[in-house]
Amino acid sequence: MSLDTVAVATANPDALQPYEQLGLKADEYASIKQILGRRPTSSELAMYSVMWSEHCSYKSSKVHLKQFGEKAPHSDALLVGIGENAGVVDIGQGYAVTFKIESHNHPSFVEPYQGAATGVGGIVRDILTMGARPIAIMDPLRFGLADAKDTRRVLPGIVSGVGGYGNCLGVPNIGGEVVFDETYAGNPLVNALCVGVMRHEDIKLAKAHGTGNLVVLFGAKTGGDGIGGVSVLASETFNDAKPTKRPSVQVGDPFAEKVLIECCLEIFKADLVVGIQDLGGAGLSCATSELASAGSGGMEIQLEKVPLRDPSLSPEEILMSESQERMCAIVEPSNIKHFMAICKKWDVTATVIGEVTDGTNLHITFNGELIVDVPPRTVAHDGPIYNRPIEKPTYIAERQSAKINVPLPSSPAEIKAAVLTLVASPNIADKSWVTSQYDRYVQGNSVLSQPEDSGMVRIDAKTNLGVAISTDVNARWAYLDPYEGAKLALLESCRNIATTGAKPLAVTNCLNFGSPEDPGVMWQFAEAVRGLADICLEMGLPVTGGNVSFYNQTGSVAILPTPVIGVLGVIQDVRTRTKMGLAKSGLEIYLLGRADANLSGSEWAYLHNEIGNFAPKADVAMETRLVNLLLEGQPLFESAHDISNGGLAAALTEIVLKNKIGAEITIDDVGVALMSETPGQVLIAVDPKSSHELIALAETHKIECRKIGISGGDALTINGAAIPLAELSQAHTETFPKLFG
Amino acid sequence: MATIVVEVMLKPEILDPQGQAVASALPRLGFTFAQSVRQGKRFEITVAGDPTPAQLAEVEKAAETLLSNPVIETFVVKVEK
Amino acid sequence: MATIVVEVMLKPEILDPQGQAVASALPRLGFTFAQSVRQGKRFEITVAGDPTPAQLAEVEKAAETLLSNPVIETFVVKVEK
Amino acid sequence: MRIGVVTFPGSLDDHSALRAIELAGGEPVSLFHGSTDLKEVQAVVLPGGFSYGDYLRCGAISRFSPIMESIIIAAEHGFPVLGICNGFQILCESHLLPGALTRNSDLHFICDDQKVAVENIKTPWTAGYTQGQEIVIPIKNGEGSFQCSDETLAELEAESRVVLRYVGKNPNGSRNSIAGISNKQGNVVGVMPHPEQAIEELTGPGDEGLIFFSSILKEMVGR
Ligand SMILES: Nc1ncnc2c1ncn2[C@@H]1O[C@H](COP(=O)(O)OP(=O)(O)O)[C@@H](O)[C@H]1O
Ligand SMILES: [Mg+2]
Repeated sequence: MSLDTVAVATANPDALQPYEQLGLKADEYASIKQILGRRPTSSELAMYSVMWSEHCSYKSSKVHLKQFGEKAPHSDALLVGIGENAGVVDIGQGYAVTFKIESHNHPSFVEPYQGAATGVGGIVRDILTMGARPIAIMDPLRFGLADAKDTRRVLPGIVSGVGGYGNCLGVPNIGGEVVFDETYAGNPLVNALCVGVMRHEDIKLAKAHGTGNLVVLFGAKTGGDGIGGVSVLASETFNDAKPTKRPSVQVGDPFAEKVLIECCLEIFKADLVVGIQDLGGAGLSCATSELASAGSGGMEIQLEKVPLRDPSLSPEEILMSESQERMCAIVEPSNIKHFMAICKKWDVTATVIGEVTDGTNLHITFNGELIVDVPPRTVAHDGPIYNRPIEKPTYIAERQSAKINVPLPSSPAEIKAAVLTLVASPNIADKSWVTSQYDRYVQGNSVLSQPEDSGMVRIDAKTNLGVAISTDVNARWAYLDPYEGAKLALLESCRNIATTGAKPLAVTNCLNFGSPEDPGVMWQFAEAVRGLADICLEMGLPVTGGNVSFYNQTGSVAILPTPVIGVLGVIQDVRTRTKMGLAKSGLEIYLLGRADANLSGSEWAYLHNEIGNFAPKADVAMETRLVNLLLEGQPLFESAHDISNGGLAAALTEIVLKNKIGAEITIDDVGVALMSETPGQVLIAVDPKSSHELIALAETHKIECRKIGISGGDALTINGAAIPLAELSQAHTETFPKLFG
Repeated sequence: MATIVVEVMLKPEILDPQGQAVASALPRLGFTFAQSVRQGKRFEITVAGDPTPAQLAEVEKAAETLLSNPVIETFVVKVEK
Repeated sequence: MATIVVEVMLKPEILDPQGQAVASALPRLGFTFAQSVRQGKRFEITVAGDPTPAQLAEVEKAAETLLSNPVIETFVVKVEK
Repeated sequence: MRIGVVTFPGSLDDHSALRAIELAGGEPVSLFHGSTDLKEVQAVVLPGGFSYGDYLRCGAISRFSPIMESIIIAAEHGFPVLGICNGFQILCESHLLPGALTRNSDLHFICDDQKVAVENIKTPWTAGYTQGQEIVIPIKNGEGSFQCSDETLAELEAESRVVLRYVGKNPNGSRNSIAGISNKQGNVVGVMPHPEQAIEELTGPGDEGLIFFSSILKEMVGR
């Protein structure tokens, strides 16, 4: 078999190459030629094509994402910012926390179980790569309509994939979202967030420094996973047209990842790596070019040393393989023996595949022949940048002139019927059919998990320092107004964090959108990014990293713009956290904030086939005061619960059902109060003795605060409409088992 | 009464962590015969009387839609006794 | 190179929720052929050359100690060319 | 009082078990599957997790690890062993306990706060409970359905070797709602629910699981 070496490429400058099949545009191909001063070898072409893809190069989003840097608020907490595998923040006491959210949307549609599983595996490796022990997972999910046939295939598969991988890994799942909307049919969203913790001094970076240092590939063997497109090279370049069989789906091996985690942590503890990078999208191409370009540039790789699961792989395919559960480390020669011994202890395959050189280029040889000779920066960072056309879609004006007409309950009979309908709807219904498939207890530090407002884990069992995380977005608001929608998502996340008693510290995000080639979608994207950057600056929160997922659309119909925002908060003493469930009878229930009559984007409107006209406007000043009130008032609260999806009606249902303690509620303008989802509302329960303190505090912070009821009894009674808890519970809990078995 | 057997295996190119776990456990227990191990599923379906061609066609269809995941698996249908 | 197959099934008296789930899913999909379904495992072990009687005895031993749990399962060893 | 916790490749709840021993006042000792050395511990816990990925059958591969050779011999001579979840599965695979743990009847992994009754307080691991005491501790497993032959079941019941039994709805199809059993002598106990995840109010459904660990410490003082 003839290799397309650098020498061959130089000798045959005009050989035809299938760059279009690999997704490269003619001008992109031309600029590769210009960079190299010759045509690329097929291996080089493979590397550039995948590293310059939307997924790896962020070519459509980069011009927008740079606002996160330009508008970045000053933050003393930020230890590692955007650009590394995950951002790192200082949470005090010498601890650093790293967290990030990523998407695995399309693979999860093709094969729900494995797609979701490998999505979890990928984000966990990103966190591990920073030197951290993964301590929590969250999984914001979006699906097509709950009763659609394909949702019955996709949802159970995705849920058991998230659980199957995470449970086996021993990382607790402490939160997430399950949302249904018809636009996600064919485009389910699987976003996965992971949090990790380490000591400051243990932070690791993806850098290849030090001439003579060794490049070690360790973890699973390399198979033909995820190289579908690249197989074309094998058949085009070599004339034996028979394409080999390559897997269409990547299969995760959580056990391999679990031992890889333990192995890495032991290696980190012994301080044996100079730099480290996980192998994710674009596999070795990405890892070697990123490591080299972040270092001094020179690296030499002997590709034939890569341990293979499938011996028929061509060099191009080895470079591209996205086999899971692999890592690449830079190790000083004096440490290699120790490194290998730890790998052996954990039965992890490890192989020296090359070394760092004092050159400027990444050289890859295959059985002694030079097949790649590139400046690594040109592969990893100098990809094309597009300023794609942007145009405000016409639906915006249409929506804004739409009249919406949603009936609101007012009589006791109407109230009861409306509440029971709402809380049984798939978006509001109890999600324990999903969450009971996830281990929330493992590691023994889960202080809060679903269905609380945020997940919370203890970091230090002696000092009780902890972190809280919440992910949110109301994509219907983002649809009506992506700028406000992104802002509101961040504010909701912050409110969730503060409701449980933690102080918001840093932000990650996963921007799920349709095709960037659609100017309307690009407008949604640009607006959402602008909104997020603005709100982060206003709230003084740094964006530490994130992920962009484009092309979530079927034909010309894009998903609702879905900028999932994750906020991380810190709590000095997790024992003081506030839970959502009413803790006992006789507590006074207060409502902070006030609902207005705008039902746009609410679940109640959605149930009446309305989406509305204008999203609410983000009120940063008010939300900041509210967060401060929540943090200051925490010692007073017996329980607290943020009001979001499903409004007060859903929030009341959740707080009474948690501990099966009812409540008697009286509220004016009851229909709006129950069903509107106006941001900035929180339910608080306090002991009657503390009520004047709460009222005084609310006055200080200029937050409206009304007593709306008292806890107790075995019904939720709203303005005389008594709903027995048993009936409420049945409506709330039977939806998922009925739908999904 | 007869038994129709459906054997479902992962496609050869698909990673099989279960088979791998067995393959690496065997030598630890002193068994050296295996070059590789793949693990799959076996369904034994009891049907009344001798299976008719129409029934077998149905089983094929069930194997393709329910018993196996055609994205990652292959299957074989056999009649026993 | 030959393939030795080990088929492992739950003993008939042991509850088989997976087989049951298949049995009750089939009629929902319009398949009416099954009286009952049991689900088991199938191991395909690749060995170098034709398996010797000694090798087969080894496989029997591995099947008994590792590949199956005699408390709840039975197994059969077969050679496939 | 030195109590060991074995880490197999894929063990997950080993750190929680070590912490439970410490909270109960014992000296936790970490043991590694690859060595036969029991490091002079006086009792041992096989923790929860997915050892070897649970790929073949839960516990089937771990059962053959070097540390299990030592534990099997010791257990036959009265050495106290507690297997939790995956540890219970390993004990069944090792034939230190009868029966087997199979797929949950609804085929799902289940993580839930589970009420169980302590029905045998003669074991060194449960001596601190009162007979019939109902406690809430987490279950979290995919294969927790206890199955055995009719004879074994009759024997377990007749000899009062059912240590824990699910209260209320049987979560997984276990025979007679069995959640935990002991061997004849009572020194080897296997339970599917996780007492080590219920050792403090803050992070568990309660702290009623801690008594497993305080029990063994108290029992060992007597020896
Ligand atoms: N929406 C976003 N917001 C902030 N940072 C982002 C966003 N999307 C991507 N990034 C950052 O850009 C960098 C892209 O690097 P890359 O290694 O390609 O990420 P990934 O590991 O997701 O493939 C990462 O640091 C990532 O956190
Ligand atoms: Mg990465």
